[in-house]
Amino acid sequence: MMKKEICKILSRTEIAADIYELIVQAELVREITAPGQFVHIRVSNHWDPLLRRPISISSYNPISKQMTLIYRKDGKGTQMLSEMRAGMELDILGPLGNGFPVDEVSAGETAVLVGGGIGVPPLYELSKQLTAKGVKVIHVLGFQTVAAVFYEQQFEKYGKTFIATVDGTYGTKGFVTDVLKNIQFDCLYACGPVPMLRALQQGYPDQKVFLSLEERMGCGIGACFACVCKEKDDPSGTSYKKVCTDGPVFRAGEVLI
Amino acid sequence: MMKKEICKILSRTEIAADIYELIVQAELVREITAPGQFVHIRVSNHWDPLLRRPISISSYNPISKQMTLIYRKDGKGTQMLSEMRAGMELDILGPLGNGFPVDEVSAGETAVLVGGGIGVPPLYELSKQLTAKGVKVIHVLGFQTVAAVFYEQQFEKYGKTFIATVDGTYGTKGFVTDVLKNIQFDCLYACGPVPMLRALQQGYPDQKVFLSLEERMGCGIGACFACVCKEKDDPSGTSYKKVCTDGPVFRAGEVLI
Amino acid sequence: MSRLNIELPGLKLKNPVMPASGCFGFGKEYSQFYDLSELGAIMIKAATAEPRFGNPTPRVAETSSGMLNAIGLQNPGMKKIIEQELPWLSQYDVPIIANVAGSTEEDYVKVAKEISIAPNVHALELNISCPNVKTGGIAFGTIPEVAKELTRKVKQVSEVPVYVKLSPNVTNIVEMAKAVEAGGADGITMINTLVGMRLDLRTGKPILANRTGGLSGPAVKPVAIRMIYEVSQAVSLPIIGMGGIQSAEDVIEFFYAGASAVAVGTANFVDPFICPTIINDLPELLEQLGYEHISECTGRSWKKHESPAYHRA
Amino acid sequence: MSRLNIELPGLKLKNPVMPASGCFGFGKEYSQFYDLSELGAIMIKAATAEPRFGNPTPRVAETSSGMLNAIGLQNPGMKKIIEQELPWLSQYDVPIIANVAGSTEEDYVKVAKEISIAPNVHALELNISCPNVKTGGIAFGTIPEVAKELTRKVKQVSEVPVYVKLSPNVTNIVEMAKAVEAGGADGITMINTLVGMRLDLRTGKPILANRTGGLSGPAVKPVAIRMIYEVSQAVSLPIIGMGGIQSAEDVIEFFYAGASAVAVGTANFVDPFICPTIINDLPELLEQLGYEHISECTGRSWKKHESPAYHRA
Ligand SMILES: Cc1cc2nc3c(=O)[nH]c(=O)nc-3n(C[C@H](O)[C@H](O)[C@H](O)COP(=O)(O)OP(=O)(O)OC[C@H]3O[C@@H](n4cnc5c(N)ncnc54)[C@H](O)[C@@H]3O)c2cc1C
Ligand SMILES: Cc1cc2nc3c(=O)[nH]c(=O)nc-3n(C[C@H](O)[C@H](O)[C@H](O)COP(=O)(O)OP(=O)(O)OC[C@H]3O[C@@H](n4cnc5c(N)ncnc54)[C@H](O)[C@@H]3O)c2cc1C
Ligand SMILES: Cc1cc2nc3c(=O)[nH]c(=O)nc-3n(C[C@H](O)[C@H](O)[C@H](O)COP(=O)(O)O)c2cc1C
Ligand SMILES: Cc1cc2nc3c(=O)[nH]c(=O)nc-3n(C[C@H](O)[C@H](O)[C@H](O)COP(=O)(O)O)c2cc1C
Ligand code: FES
Ligand code: FES
Repeated sequence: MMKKEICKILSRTEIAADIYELIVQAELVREITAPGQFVHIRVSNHWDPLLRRPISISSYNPISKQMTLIYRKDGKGTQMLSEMRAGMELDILGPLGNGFPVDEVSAGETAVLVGGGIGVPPLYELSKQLTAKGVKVIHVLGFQTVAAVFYEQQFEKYGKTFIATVDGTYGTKGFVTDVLKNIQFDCLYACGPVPMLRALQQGYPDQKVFLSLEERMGCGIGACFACVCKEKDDPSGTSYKKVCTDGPVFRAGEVLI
Repeated sequence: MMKKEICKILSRTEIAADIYELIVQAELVREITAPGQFVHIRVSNHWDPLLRRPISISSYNPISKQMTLIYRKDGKGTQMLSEMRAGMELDILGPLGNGFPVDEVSAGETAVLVGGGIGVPPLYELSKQLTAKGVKVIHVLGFQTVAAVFYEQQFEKYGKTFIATVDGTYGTKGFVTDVLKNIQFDCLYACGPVPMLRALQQGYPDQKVFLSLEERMGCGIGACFACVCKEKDDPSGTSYKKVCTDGPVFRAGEVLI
Repeated sequence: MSRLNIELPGLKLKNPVMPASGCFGFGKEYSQFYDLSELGAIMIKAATAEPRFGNPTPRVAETSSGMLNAIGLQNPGMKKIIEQELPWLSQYDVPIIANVAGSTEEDYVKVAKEISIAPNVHALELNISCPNVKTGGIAFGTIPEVAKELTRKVKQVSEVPVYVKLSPNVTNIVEMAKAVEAGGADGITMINTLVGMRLDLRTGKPILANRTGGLSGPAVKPVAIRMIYEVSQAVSLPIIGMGGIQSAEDVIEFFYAGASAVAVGTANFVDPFICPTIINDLPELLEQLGYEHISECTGRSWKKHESPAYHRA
Repeated sequence: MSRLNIELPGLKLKNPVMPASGCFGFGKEYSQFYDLSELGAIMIKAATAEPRFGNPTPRVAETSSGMLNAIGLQNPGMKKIIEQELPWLSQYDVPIIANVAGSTEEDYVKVAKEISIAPNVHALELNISCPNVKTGGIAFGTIPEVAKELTRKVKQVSEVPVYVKLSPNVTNIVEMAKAVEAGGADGITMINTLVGMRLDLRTGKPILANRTGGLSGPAVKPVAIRMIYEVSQAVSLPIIGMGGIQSAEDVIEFFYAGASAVAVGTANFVDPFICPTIINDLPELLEQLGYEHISECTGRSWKKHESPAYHRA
């Protein structure tokens, strides 16, 4: 069950250039059912900026009722979010959407987790949960440049971690797809920019691939139809999925991207 | 010279029901030339609420570069102002306008200072300055109810202080004009709601009376013509005074109120 | 005694607060937060004769104190709405106002006829003002003669009272209101969204795939208030007001302007509890302001009237 | 090399940023903050044939991310403006655009003729769109034929190029733009304010003494962008864009929409340094976005074009 809750900020840390980690205490953490779900955050008590901001849950602990969110300071809303401090309150709606299916790989099999930029955070909890059930996990994380790299050590704890940077200032120069060429896997999970997701969908047509999509949102709960995408192979042309409630994670090929 | 300055808040205290005292450190304090001038405050870094809020300077010290503002928490802007804390920064434009003429009374003469509600604050500095030059000062301060009364002790230090409350919960029951009936004076200075100012203007046609007006403002510096009032006895009908730059203090009879 | 019950053509409302069309789907999502029977009514998402996918994404963009949307009337078509959504909603004790849209006069008439028969549909809202639909849509809302004719045709077939939703994108809103009154409308709902646009700083291109979109939210409130003020003085139809409402204070302002009920749109996205919160806040606010019933507020901005109770006291 | 210099009919601008009419008086107040020669131009307060007091107060009210004003064209009359304000302004190296208003065609013609002779007046801005003036004013801005005629008449007498300021309170802004183009306008300025209203919660009455007022500020920006986008594709006149600008980013968005220069109104009240701040921020922003000159941004939202420099690099 999703909740709208005034949550307490426990800490806020800049972990890379303009990348912030926010740890929040909230009852709604107990409602999280899978890695890859997200929350919808009201960044101010006022009505400007108006809309909530969708942010993935990066990791969570239902016992301590804490969750970690990682976001990039970019526009007006995330700017304001970056000014928040420990002790302040935050109006959060969540957990929302359907996360990554952890059941799709078994102990002993190999999963590769592919993240691009601010698509990296939700993979962290996924990696934790897969590792816990005995899946071998490999991470392939892409960033623009060395200053934007975050959580490398954290991911390393759970499995081999390859970093690619577009400008070559760290790790492999180029895209995650360049690194992926040499990796075998049973299941691929990805979150990141659309061109990356599209390349993965096309690159592995016969393998198990799960993609977390991004779309501009209004309500975040399925009411406004802002975030729809078309189903693949739909003769009527009117069938659709909502990223906020049917996604954000889809099996590759399920929807047009 | 007015300045636009990012000032430091030294303290913020609730001194009566919804009445806050804000002490601010600012270079622009050295530019203040008379009690009754005001500042124009931007209550947020964002563009909503949009307009600055005009608030009178209640007292100031050019040496320590500190000034005190007293305001009532009411609408959106003053609400946000009431949430500010010591150490925060505040964008202030000022000092603005022309204050009360202290020269209009001489040592030994009697001045009566009449304030209504949030019109009381600027009289405090006036009282200080008049007392300093040897003028005998009497205060007549009106409030809605006992919970709204503030600064009685502070005013008492400088001269006899009468309080009137509309509901009679403190001091004389009724209006400042009721108290005034029994007071003789050489000069009267007043700040408060328009009906009060109008009553004073009509009640003392032959005496020296100075009134501080309020009007909704845009720019606060004379550019937008939001705050004009008509001059009295103007045959053309087009002459005017601006409350922000020609006022807020006018000699009674100078403008139509 | 309730301070909030209101009667309008076809509608007996517990209170005058309802979610606006397109901002509440068919209620299912919000039913996870509260009992929909608390609402005065529900304006459901636009129904068209055939299912519609709507516009490509991105479909929303944010603006200062507002948002743009270009959903493009996505909906499952009237058949599915009548067979699935309305029956589901009938579990709640709340009247439904069905929003009717189309590209041609025939479309409107067809949908109006079918959907007005549904047992829990107590009124229609004729959406002649959706700015996001290319084919014809907007013309219905900007040419008085066309709006009048459409209203007349729909009235002929509708089993329930017909409210016409006005577009604010016109030079003369009063003329439009008079036209739909002449066409036989039972009420007016206003305002729909203002046509607006945002461009992406990096690409220079519109953020919305549809390029333009409809502006809603607090930013448009002063325009809505002005138009309701004008229209309520010019016609004798009741008005359901909307445009940027986010608090009980806003509701009173809409009543003062001339509304007899209100709808809340965009604010649902910001706070899913906004409708029950407002409904809950209203009685105390009315008490403070000295009104015994919210209907006393309607048109106070222009009516000559006695002082409210607390001034009299 | 400057990235910001712009040439428009009658105007050689160091940069394309100027204060909007009515939001900067005749410059004196802002000259206390910075050197007015830094500005691209100055649009001075509306001039009418005779002195005008304007509307009663209150004249301003705040709205979400916006404000309403109903100043009512208060000004000292063209004679005083020509004899006192313009000569004072001539100490600065900055072209003046004189805003011309009136209640009748004759008024406009009279003011245009006289004021266009002043040496530092490089262009006129024909204010056919002030929503706060009862007598006639708004009709000039909402009826294409009337606007065209007025433009023609003023062009006949003006010594300098004439820009016509369009009202956003119309169903079809393109039609208005085409009309003034046909009337011989040299350029368009847009948008003036949207008509809006706010009511006092306690009294139920309008906050503004004039009841309605003109909405300006960030709230109206998406409407301005949309209208400039439409008009710039339909006419071949340069557009000076305005409506809610408060940053260099906003300026670029107006250029993308189709503007060739911009004016900043309401934001001057919030931050008296806003114009020089924006002018100062623009070169770096252009650099970041990969433009060698700001003129490359004009109309990018709809023009087919090559990628900006940094994409090419
Ligand atoms: C399901 C989901 C999960 C996400 N998880 C994360 C995360 O974990 N960390 C993170 O940094 N970002 C994440 N994003 C992207 C994040 O939502 C945007 O970066 C953020 O909303 C931008 O807000 P702003 O205030 O910086 O920008 P503004 O430009 O001020 O935003 C204006 C409007 O556009 C929307 N918007 C702008 N960019 C995007 C975008 N890329 N995707 C969706 N909406 C956008 C905003 O939500 C807002 O409504 C996620 C997006 C989705 C849909
Ligand atoms: C010269 C001058 C000096 C003032 N000094 C003081 C003071 O020392 N202490 C104090 O508490 N108040 C003072 N006021 C009144 C104060 O400016 C208003 O109470 C305040 O602006 C209200 O803002 P808000 O955010 O509470 O209300 P909102 O309703 O959110 O304000 C909306 C808009 O209306 C304006 N407004 C609302 N009420 C008034 C009003 N009474 N006068 C002028 N503008 C108004 C606001 O400035 C703002 O632009 C003074 C006003 C003036 C003109
Ligand atoms: C996402 C969205 C979808 C909308 N869809 C419809 C619609 O289908 N039919 C309609 O008549 N109005 C539609 N509207 C307009 C609203 O019903 C309402 O008139 C408008 O948004 C103003 O109210 P608000 O500011 O409270 O949102 C929609 C508005 C939004 C924001
Ligand atoms: C207080 C005020 C006074 C104005 N006076 C005039 C005027 O005299 N003539 C005119 O053409 N426009 C006038 N305008 C409109 C502005 O020039 C501008 O078109 C509008 O405010 C939109 O820009 P903004 O959002 O940047 O303020 C006025 C606007 C304001 C806020
Ligand atoms: S964001 Fe509203 S339906 Fe998905
Ligand atoms: S507030 Fe702008 S002139 Fe006084």
